[in-house]
Amino acid sequence: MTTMAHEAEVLVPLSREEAIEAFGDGREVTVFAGGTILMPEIALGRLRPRRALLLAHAGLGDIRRSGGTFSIGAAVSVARIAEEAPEPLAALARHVGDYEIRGQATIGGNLCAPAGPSSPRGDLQAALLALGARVHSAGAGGERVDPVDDFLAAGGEGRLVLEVVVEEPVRASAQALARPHTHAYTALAVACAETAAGLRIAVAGAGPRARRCPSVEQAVANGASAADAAARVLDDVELQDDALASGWYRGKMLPLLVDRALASLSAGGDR
Amino acid sequence: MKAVGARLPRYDGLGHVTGRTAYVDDVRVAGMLWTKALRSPHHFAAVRSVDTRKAEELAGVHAAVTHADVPKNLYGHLEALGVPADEPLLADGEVRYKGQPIAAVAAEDEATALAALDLIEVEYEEREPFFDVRKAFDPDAPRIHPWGPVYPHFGPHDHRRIRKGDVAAAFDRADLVVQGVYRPTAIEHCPVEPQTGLAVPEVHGRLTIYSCTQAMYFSMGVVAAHLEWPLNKLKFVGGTVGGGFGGKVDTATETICALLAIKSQRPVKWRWTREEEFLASSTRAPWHMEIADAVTSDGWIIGRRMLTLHDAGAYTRFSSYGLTKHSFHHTGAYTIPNLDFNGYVVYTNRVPTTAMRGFGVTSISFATEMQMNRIAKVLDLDPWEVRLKNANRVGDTSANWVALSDPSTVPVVQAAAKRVGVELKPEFRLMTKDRRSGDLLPDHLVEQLVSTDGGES
Amino acid sequence: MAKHRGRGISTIEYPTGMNQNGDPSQAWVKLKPDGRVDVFAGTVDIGQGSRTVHTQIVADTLGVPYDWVTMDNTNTDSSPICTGSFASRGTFIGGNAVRFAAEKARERILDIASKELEVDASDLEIADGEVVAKGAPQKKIGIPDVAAAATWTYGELITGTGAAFKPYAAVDDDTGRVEIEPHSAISYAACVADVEVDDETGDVRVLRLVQVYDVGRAINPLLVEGQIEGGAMMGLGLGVLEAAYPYYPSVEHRGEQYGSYLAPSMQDLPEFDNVILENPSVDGPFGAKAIGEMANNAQPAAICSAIHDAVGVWITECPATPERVLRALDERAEPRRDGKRVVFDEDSSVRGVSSSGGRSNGAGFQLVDG
Amino acid sequence: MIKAPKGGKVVVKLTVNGIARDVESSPLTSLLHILREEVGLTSPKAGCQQGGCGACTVLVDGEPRRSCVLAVGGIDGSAVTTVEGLAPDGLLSPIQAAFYERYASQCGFCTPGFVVAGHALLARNPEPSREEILGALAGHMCRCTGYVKIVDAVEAAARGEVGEERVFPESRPEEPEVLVPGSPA
Repeated sequence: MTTMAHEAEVLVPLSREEAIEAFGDGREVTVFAGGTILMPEIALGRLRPRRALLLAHAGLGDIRRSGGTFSIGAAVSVARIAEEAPEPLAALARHVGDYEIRGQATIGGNLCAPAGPSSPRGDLQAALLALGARVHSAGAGGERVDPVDDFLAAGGEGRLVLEVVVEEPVRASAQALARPHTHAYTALAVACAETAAGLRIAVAGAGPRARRCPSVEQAVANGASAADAAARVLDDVELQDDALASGWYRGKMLPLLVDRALASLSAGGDR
Repeated sequence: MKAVGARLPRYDGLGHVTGRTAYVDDVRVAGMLWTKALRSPHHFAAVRSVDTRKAEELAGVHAAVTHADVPKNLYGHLEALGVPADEPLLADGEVRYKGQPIAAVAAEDEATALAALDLIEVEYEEREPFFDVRKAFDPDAPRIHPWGPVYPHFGPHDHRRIRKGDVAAAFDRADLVVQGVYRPTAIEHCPVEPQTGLAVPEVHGRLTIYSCTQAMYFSMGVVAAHLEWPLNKLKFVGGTVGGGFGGKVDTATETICALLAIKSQRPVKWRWTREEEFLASSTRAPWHMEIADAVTSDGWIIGRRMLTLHDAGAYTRFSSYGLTKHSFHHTGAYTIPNLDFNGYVVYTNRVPTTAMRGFGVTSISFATEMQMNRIAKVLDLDPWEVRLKNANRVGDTSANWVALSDPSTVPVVQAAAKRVGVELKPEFRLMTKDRRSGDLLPDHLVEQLVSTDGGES
Repeated sequence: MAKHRGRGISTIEYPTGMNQNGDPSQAWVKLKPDGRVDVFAGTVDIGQGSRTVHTQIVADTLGVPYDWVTMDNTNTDSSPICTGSFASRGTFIGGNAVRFAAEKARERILDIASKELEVDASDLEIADGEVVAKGAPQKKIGIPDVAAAATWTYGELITGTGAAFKPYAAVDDDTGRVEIEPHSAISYAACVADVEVDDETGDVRVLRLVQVYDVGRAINPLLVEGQIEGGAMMGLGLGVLEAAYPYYPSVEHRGEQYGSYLAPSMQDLPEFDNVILENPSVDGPFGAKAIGEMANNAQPAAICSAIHDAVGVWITECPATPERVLRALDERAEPRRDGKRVVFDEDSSVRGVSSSGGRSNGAGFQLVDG
Repeated sequence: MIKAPKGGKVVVKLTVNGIARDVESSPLTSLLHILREEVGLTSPKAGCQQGGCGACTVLVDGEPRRSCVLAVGGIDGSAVTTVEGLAPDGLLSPIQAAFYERYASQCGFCTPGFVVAGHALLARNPEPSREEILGALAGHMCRCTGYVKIVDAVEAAARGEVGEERVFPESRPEEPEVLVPGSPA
């Protein structure tokens, strides 16, 4: 039996509660936030959802701040992240796509983005890992809060992201490898954040998924120089070839970016 | 007021900035169907069977076509110039590149057409593909084209050749031989308007074809050939195109739209997706060029040996034309009297390459100019002076013995030097493009002049 | 670890019209009863501006204001053959077709005017929409009145057809020799590229392009600049950004969207300095040659030579991606010197890659060092 | 909650170039498709339908958006402006005039997207720096012009350096044909 895009059952919840109810256990539900990743798949006939959930009007578009704590709704645009979120999240947000795409793409979509067919996706994931973000989600078993590390490891299957909570770090820095071209993607992104929990470093774009860099964090903790610590990053990631850069080139650039990020951090970090 | 020489705005500029300019995709015809094509998922495979019956039964599908529906399926862009046909409109028995069209359907909307593709049953038998032109003659290279590893129809030869002067003597005489390899790669044409065609059945059995072709009569000829129709049964409507750069010299959508329109008796549109543009549309050819130049220590290039491998992709299209053009210009903007050029059109299992801005010459401009700068470096000479010294002059002959009537190599080089504040030595600053004489007519350049100038010089 | 500046130059030539000729363009021109002009030609406007250029050529050939002329290139029923908008032939060959057609129509205008003014046609000239007797400016008639007279007095249509064509130039397959010019004209250009190379990332930024083009005659300098700038950005893409096969000859990891196929964007924009030289052709319309295609030929070599000037490595496989530059900086390959031979890039040659040295059982490539 | 049953449609309220419309559609249909195929506005182009080229850019509540990746169900109640709605009939907006006068458009296919995005840029930032212009328009693909004259045009429009082409001159009888140049129809 062949289904077609326009045969999908589409739900447009008008509140957080309706969104949770409509998502249910998430089985056979495709969630549309900004649409920048999924809409092309529909146009190409590769995605033919049975049930689609449009989050645009679900009231998940707010950033609430209390003290150093930011609660960022899943449907908040990357553009607003670039303006209002703490570093290194804001810095990496500024590298996403282009003006229009940043206005449409959402933090929830970026968090749940699968690896692209020819280039990395989810460049904000590095910043969220570095910040030790907590992900509020709904799905089978009700609402839940997971460390972003666990959420990414599980791949977000069967979960509806409601909001992402981050603490403003003491210091933070970010580095990204981007070659200017139309609709540019970030080939490689590094994020460092020093929070109450200590220093966390993460990389996006090196392999299929964003990764924490425990070896680098350990080396820094052990007082290694920025350069020596940065060199350890290659123990933490699997390097891949894609249309933007080879694994070889990523391997050359990654220690450099980590080194620069650490240097900028010790110089006070991004503001 | 004179129009010629005036900085007049575009004739169609107001249409562009108001969004009123109508491209093919903007034409509205009642009852129009949408087309999608089933493309090969393999680089190289035998196609054992194609069955479109289930697709044709899907609600909303009005027609499907395969090679069996094409009166003249095998076509060659250059048949008129004596180049035999080698490319099927729709794959017949084998697919030679990933993305090659095998069947096409016309349906009420794009989603239905896409769904119908899933219902087309094709049996493939994968074969080992071939990609590196340099290995074309290796004993273990897979045979991928019935004509062999290279295009065999340059008269009696399997390569385009240029022979001029006495190259062996030049290489003996040379103080140095500078040799290099140059490999500009394939790029996409990337016009913002994708390939789009719309075929509308008219009364009296005519077809109106709205086309984004760069060449209406050329494409009309292609469609007429496939359909085996006289030209008066076709009307091409176009002339306004959203960028081409050579890629829209291919007649990519028109014939298949025509076949589907004839079969369904409905207007049929085919608008390629950007993914099809990137993965299945023709590209600029990748080139492999090896140059050995016989040079004198004072900077004359007295002889050139060259090997060019043109990566044609899976079918010939315009490749033999492009390579011949390449050979005619393989000395660039300079006069090199002794030449031995051998160029091959090599088949690989990639998307067929086609014309693109600078066709055949973009490659040689890169190779020749890199080679010039290397020669200057190796000889420790000024790259401006090496260029001016070897520059084409009035009365010089080109690689294929055409007397150059008014070459501007000298003036453009002088103007560029002046613009960036480079002080040329007087003899180079005052040099003209005029006929050679004195120091600028050394022995090795006499013969190439004499033989076309009846001894004047 | 630093950024290095470098400069590279290149000089190119490019032919007008299909190689070996044999590519006709035809047109016809007619006057409406009020003297306004309709032009029918099949030349496709792909953005290069042929509609504008052809309109300018017809206006000046007839001697009427530009905005009296309407250009119809919309279909094959009303337009005669044009081989197409490729091979940089639109202005020269397509332009000659409309020019020849306008010249014929001009003769008919003069014939009618000569009857109306009772002045020999050879003593008449046309300017700004009026036919004027040479040396007797008071003796004149507007082209609208000429067209009206043709229509209502003489019952004639003022029209003209034009066909531009150069016969096919056969080539000797043994020597490549041709007996007649295999092109309509040749244009020339020189390019100077200034680049900045980051020896840490291998990233190349093109800072400035100074370019000189001999286009014969710039029918519309604005459109010529458009070709120079647009072509240069395509050449920049060819030089440092674009690859349909990022791991050529492998077919893996092709970009399927603008996000992963690196076409130049506004942010790649260098500083431009365009110089147009006018060295008129003998038989092009108003001395025009061509510009379209050649505009992306000069930059890749100028840029790659500038990279050598900056960091001392030859990038001979385009595009000069950061990876290629870094690898080259790692290897610092020197040419092999063998007697008087200086051999670069051996590893990428046929001999260096093919298991058979490019030859097997008799057949094979004729190598340059063989 | 708005529900569209399997294969069903909902009514989406849009104000397109100032005219209120009820669009009946699956909420998943792209705004681009609605504008081109339902509303009949063809200036937004299907250049890539991947959100990557900018040719489909329109204003949604004043902000430039890629209509090809915008599900219409998500913009219920919004005001949509295409290049047709940037200026009163017969007039050109400054950015349109600048693009025309400065030859910022060759094949013209990308032009409506550039014009709409440039218009929005000047609306939110009347005196953008060159860097701000590049930043705002970098996601728009033009393969013809090399962008030089596009940047010049945006700068000229910002400086108000645009001439009388802001009004279609009535003195030119051929002008109506210029409005639909080379229209295949």
